[in-house]
Amino acid sequence: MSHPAEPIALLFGQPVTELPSDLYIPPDALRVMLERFEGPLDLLLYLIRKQNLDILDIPMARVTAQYMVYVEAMRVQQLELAAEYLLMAAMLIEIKSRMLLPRQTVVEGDEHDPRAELVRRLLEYEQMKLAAYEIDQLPQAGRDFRWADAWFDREMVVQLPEVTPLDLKQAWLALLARAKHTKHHTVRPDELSVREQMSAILKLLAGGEYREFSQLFDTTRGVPLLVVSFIAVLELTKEGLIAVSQSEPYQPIYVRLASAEAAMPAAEAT
Amino acid sequence: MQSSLHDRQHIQTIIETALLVSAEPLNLHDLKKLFAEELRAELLHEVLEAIQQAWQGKGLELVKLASGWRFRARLEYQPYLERLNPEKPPRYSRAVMETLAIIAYKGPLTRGEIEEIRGVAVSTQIVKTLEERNWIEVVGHRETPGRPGLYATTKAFLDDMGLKSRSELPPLAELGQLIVPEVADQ
Amino acid sequence: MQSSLHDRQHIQTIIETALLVSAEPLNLHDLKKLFAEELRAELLHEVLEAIQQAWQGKGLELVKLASGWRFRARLEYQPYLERLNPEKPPRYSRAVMETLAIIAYKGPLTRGEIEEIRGVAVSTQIVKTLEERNWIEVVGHRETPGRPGLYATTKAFLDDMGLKSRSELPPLAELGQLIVPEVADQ
Repeated sequence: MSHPAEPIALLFGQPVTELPSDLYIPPDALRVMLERFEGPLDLLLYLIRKQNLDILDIPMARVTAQYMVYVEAMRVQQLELAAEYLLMAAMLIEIKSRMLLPRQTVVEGDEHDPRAELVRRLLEYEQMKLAAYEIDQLPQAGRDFRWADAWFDREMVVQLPEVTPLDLKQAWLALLARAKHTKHHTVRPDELSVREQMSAILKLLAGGEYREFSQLFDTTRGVPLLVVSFIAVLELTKEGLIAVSQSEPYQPIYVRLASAEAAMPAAEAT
Repeated sequence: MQSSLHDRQHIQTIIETALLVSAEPLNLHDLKKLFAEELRAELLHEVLEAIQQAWQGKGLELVKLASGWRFRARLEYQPYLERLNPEKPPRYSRAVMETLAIIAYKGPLTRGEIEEIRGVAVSTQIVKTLEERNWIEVVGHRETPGRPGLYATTKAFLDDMGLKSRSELPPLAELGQLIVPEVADQ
Repeated sequence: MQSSLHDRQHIQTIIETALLVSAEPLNLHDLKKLFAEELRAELLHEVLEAIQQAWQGKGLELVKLASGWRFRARLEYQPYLERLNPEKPPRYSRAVMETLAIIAYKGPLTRGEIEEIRGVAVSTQIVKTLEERNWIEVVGHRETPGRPGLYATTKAFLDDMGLKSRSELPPLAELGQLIVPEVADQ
């Protein structure tokens, strides 16, 4: 622990500076340290780096020896995690023992070099470790910036049901089907305009005052409408909705709501 | 002077940004928290007013609600925004549709007459729904006991249907040839 | 000409408003839905560019992401905005970030394959954390015993990182020159 603070490991913004420098380390420090590693590859990478070793020429003996010390500490503390480290240790020992044996047959083609495999894995892991660091450096939504989030008040607009003329027809058909009053309610198209005109005339007379008969007719919109309006007046009279009066022949004809007859005297009384 | 104007602009941008990214309305207390230095409430009010001015004629407006200030889409842009995630348009009940159809084809007529055709009572709610939509109105009264109102469809109804007159409603003349199903479908 | 310019301004305001209120990035298809009439993609691009221009020097910027366009607060305003909500989202552990990186660069791949690269088990908690953030998802299954799920990163992950596609991820260090940085820079 003699070195001044100098980060040795990538721990995302938290440089690790207090790592043991050699094998002679109290087990407690080991435990703390091992928690910082993400597994055997990570630890192995650290050891290789720490000893300034050529990653492509790992001296298995030294690394394995050190490694076993760590593994022993792990085994005492956390058995489950130790399994992965033990596996790695076994692999390192296998590599070491192979290298101790004299090489008899030179390269039997496909016999793979366990060292090469380990190096490949270490390199791949290191690559991903660096990539994870790089990704963590990217500006991240929520952490480093906020999305726009203005308000759109849906409730401000009450959505009204949409109705088409066809819906009306459907409703009418359903009605008829249910009531089986087909004949009674058959309506001819021309009758429609009469009833529309009846509504218009009733509205015109809504004030209760007398209107001159001629005022009920819009002469600018053609003969058919005049005829329809006239039929509407007759229909309204028949239904007792309007009162038509004429004091003398050839005098103006006056029309008003039938209800106004009842209402007028009362209105005048007040 | 120069620097104070610059500061003012900076404060305004910070407040505008906070209001645009905040999911909740922000009150003066919240807005003050944005700055390390203490800001006068007066200055905040001026800045908020300046932001409101700056957003004149844009799609959002800065509104003051009970719980604070917040940007929201102006009413006139809602129809466009609705299209992004259209909610299923609500539908009128069969009772409402039948009542409307009866008034459209047979009006003016009284509620009692509508009930006669439908064979069931017409609730006040149904009439109110259609009146509030401004699709039906009372155009007179029948001179019978109680002087019931005579309902007819309005001009607004025709406009909403895209019709020039009631005579453009789908003709029912061919009804005679239709095979009317025993049961009202669905 | 006059009226077409006016229309253009109107289109721009509508799109800007939609982008400011949308909780998700909007792509061209979404933006087209805002309008009853058919808009040319070319016009939309011009308008989006005009909006970007208009927000120069303001607190928000319009960015193009994997799943579309979205307004975000410029990074330099984060210190102010953080004062409003001091609870920072947690920084993910190295285990989470390494798993994420492996899925981002090597995905789709199974949990077993991730563990092989990391040399250590990938806990369910790690996978759950990333799934809940909606950064990774199962996109298929490897046809091996147990049919393990194949994980890949989502568009939302790229969006949250401000990226348009996976090809914009930081380039991987080249294996040959893999020299561990002396100092974790920053």
